[in-house]
Amino acid sequence: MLQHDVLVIGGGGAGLRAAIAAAEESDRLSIGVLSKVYPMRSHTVSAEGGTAAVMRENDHLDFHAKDTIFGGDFLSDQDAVEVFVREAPAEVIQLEHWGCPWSRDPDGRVSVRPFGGMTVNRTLYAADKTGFHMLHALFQTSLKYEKIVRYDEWFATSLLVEDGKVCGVAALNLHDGQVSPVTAKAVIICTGGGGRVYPFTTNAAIKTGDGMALAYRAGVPLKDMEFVQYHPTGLPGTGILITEASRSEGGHLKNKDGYRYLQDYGLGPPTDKPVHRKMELGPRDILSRCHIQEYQKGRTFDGPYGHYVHLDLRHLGEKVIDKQLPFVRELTRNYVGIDPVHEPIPVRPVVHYMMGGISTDLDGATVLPGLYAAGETACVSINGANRLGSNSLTELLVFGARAGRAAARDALGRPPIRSNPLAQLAADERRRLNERFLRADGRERIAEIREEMQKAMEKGLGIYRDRATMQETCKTLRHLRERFAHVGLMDRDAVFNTELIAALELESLLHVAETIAHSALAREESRGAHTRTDFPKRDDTRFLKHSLATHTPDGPRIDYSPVTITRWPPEERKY
Amino acid sequence: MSAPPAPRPGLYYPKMPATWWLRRPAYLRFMLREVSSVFIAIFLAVLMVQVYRAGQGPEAYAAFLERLASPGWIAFHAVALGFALYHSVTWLKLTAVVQVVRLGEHQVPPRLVAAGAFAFWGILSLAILFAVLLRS
Amino acid sequence: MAEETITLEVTRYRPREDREPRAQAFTVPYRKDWVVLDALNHIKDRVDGTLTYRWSCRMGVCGSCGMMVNGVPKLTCAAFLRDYLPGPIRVEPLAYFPVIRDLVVDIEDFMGKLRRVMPWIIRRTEQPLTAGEYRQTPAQLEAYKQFSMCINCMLCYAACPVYGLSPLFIGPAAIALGYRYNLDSRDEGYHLRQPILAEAVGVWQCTFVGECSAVCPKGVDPAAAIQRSKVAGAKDWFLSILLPRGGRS
Amino acid sequence: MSTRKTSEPFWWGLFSVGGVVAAFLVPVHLFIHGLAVPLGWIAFPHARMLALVGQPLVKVYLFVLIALPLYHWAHRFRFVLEDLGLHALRAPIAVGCYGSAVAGTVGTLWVLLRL
Ligand SMILES: Cc1cc2nc3c(=O)[nH]c(=O)nc-3n(C[C@H](O)[C@H](O)[C@H](O)COP(=O)(O)OP(=O)(O)OC[C@H]3O[C@@H](n4cnc5c(N)ncnc54)[C@H](O)[C@@H]3O)c2cc1C
Ligand code: SF4
Ligand code: F3S
Ligand code: FES
Repeated sequence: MLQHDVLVIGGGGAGLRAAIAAAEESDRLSIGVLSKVYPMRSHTVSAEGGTAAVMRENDHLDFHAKDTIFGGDFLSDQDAVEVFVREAPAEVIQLEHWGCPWSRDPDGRVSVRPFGGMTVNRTLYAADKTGFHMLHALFQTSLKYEKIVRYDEWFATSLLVEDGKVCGVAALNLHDGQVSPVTAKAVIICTGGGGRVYPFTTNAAIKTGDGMALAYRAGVPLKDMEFVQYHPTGLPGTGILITEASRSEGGHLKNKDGYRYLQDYGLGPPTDKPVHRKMELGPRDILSRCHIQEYQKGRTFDGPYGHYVHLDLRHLGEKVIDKQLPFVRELTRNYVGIDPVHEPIPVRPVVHYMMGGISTDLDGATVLPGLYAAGETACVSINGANRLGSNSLTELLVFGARAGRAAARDALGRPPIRSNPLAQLAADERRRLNERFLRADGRERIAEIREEMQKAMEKGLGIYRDRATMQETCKTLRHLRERFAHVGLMDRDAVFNTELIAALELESLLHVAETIAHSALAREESRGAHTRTDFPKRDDTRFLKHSLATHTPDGPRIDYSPVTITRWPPEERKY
Repeated sequence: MSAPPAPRPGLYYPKMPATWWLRRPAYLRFMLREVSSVFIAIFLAVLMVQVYRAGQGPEAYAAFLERLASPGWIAFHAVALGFALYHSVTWLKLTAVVQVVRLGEHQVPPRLVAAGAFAFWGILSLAILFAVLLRS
Repeated sequence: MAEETITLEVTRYRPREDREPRAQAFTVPYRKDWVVLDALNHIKDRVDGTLTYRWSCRMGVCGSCGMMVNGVPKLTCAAFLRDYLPGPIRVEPLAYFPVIRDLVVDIEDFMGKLRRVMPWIIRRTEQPLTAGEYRQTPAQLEAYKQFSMCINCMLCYAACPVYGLSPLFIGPAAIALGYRYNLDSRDEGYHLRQPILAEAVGVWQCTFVGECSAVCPKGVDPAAAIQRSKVAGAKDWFLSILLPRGGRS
Repeated sequence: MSTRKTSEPFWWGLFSVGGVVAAFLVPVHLFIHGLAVPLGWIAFPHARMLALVGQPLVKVYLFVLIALPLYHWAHRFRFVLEDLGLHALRAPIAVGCYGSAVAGTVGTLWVLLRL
């Protein structure tokens, strides 16, 4: 049997940081990293803009905390935010020591740039491939630790729970199709977000919310799932992200009349040089809503993939673009045939990030003993109702490390796992997969269900929401879940069965979609990324609280838990 | 040297045919570049013999030159010259990639380095030609 | 109006049943803004769910979608159908790698080699985090930056005949990444790493075919990294002859 | 970590130097000695030849011109043979190629010193 002390599910930024932290905590531990793709393929690789931490004399931990809480529309747990901002600087420096090629100032210090919603320059970056460089630095550093054993291209299908404790996972090895138990005294879920519940998203194909579904199915509540961040500048069609850094470097958003429309929505006045939290540097939720309002006023462009506006970088000049935004130029040239040096880039809001996730404490621990979570899949919660750009890369470092250390300590204190019952549980899981997918003769097609789910989500749970459409979406999702029970696979092969993976991912997506829809329906207010036309105001008396979605056979049950307020009492969020 | 990894069952291991270099134009160009060395080496061997013959006296030398004037040898040398030029061009271009030239903070672009090398090559060749022509 | 179409000739290989890969033709709708990967996804979603390949980011940065397109290694998420008109387009698994199934190849060999070149910062003494970052000027960053852009897409291996001929060759990407750390001003591991790069199966196997750099989608130029490592290796060798007790500490 | 000693850097070093010499000097000499003189475009009488090769500096020049590119040839030819699939014979091929280059070097020395 495959046995470890700590098992990390996911080889993205959070997972690798957790694994290294666990390895450094004690050299008596054996650590497994199990990932459905090779770690360097994880979606952290595509993060572009940067990672926030207080680095300079003109900045202060409290400023960073305030910006984060304010940006999150006061739904952030303030004790978590304080831990976050305090540990962030050491974490980004740690990454520097591990070789991350941060962009530099002439004096050799790491550079910082402005970012949406931040009041001070505090976003470190590696040109516009920050996530790529962070992930590869973490991955390459992780190779140094012999204690870290990797299971590349293994898909975790369910948590193994014995006596109310997590003892490992059942996982499918793509290379031979075998389902095996991988046991551990502590399991950390770091499986990233689930943007693929929507049709237009910056998220990669692998972002299907598997980890959230794993925990949810095991009875762990998902917190604040209704908060889904739209990024205002994705490419129409593919959803490829044009990083916020293009705006912090001075790019302008213009409607079809060439007018910088953000000034009409209280974000002005327009200036030539970017000003913190003004105009294009406003927070993402607000910018995305402005876009929709422009559309409703008929002032956006119309293209084959719907409405769009222009992101204009031309005035920055070729030199700045090539030095600070080379990837933007590469992407627009390759994917829409546009050179931002000479032409404006068509952009529209696309789904980008999930503020919600597996509910954890400050150490990443969940209510289920032995189970931890970190990264985008978790909700600690620092992002509240709206994440500020460049906070999530930092989040996965800080809380990845904390979860890794906590899980390591936890594992040191636990007795060895009894393997017999687990082998039995894994055998059950094997049977489940066989009967549900490989031997079943259903006629429903995966792609069809997925597309209908995505359409329903965009319709009901988009940037603007109201009760009637959300109810309709909830009904559709319910119906799709029934159809999913009759899904049929064409591929019955054991080796590298990607259709089976697609089915398992769709199962996760449907769970995640339902938690989003039901949490959103229950929250009768507008806060951060959750905007309801029928309840346009924030309502602190009724809803200054986290929603918790718990799995029941009839769909999610929504409960609430209080928000931790330490030093920043709620005030109106105005920019 | 470590042993090659044992083949794993189920995987398909592609084979490399001996004619792999005909599969892509770039591979063929590579082969031609490598083979240029053969022509260069033969020419140098001939040159060595020429020097040797010169040492044996005027008759031996003249006879040797006569042989070189035969159509076969002329054809060979014409082809060899083509290969030699191909070698020079590829070599100078690639050298520019290998040798990083720095001027202060910045790396001199490889293109410029190559241009310098080509200029030097041209001048050197003219100089040699001149030295030979001048007093003959 | 009849829809415009284009034909893809896709390599299929089922490990349990087939002894050799074979080609299968699929005709898909032609769209100006589709890449080869979109066409494959179309086939998988609507025609044949058994077609097997890897992909994820579809923005040319995760490195998983490399395949041979008309015989040339490409990221299929960045290879537009419109560049291959009128077709048919041959889509094959990356050359020189063992094939697991259809278009999926086994890259474990590279993963092992990557670890061997020690792609991490090695220092005699670690500065504590409280002392802040290691200073590195933009010029020092520039010195290795290019070689840190590798997305491990394996296109360079699929382009390198030397790797095809002798699979022990450490190969372009792994050498480039090892070399990247040798160039990093923060690193002090040259004396550990360089001997590995300069092993017989390391840089010396490379005959400078140069195709690795020609196909690299990220401008890494592994060929340059290898040749420069050769220069360093040769220098070390001659130095060790002249100064047997090691001119280098 | 122990380093495997390999002679590759030595041969590669000679190969590179030989390649440089071949790139800069060979084409013009090929033109002169292979085409221009035999075809009578340039006269290159025996007396002049003797006078030239009698000078020590010219001897050194000729040695460099002839001997070094032989290593360039040896190295490339060795890999061409390997690339054509003669992998099993790696060792004898290497010995044969570099051996020939060494023999050529000795030969060149002998010719030049006898003059
Ligand atoms: C285009 C884009 C740009 C972004 N830019 C920024 C930015 O500039 N700044 C910023 O702060 N944030 C940014 N973000 C957000 C940030 O990148 C992500 O939130 C973060 O990278 C998530 O990291 P992670 O480690 O949690 O998950 P991921 O990197 O997504 O890793 C998930 C891992 O889990 C594994 N996994 C998933 N399911 C399973 C399963 N069932 N079994 C086994 N393994 C599984 C996957 O293989 C993968 O290794 C960006 C996001 C996107 C999409
Ligand atoms: S060097 Fe280039 S081609 Fe090779 S793996 Fe890296 S990115 Fe891909
Ligand atoms: S293609 Fe191969 S031979 Fe060398 S230059 Fe590149 S590694
Ligand atoms: S899908 Fe990620 S590189 Fe092509």
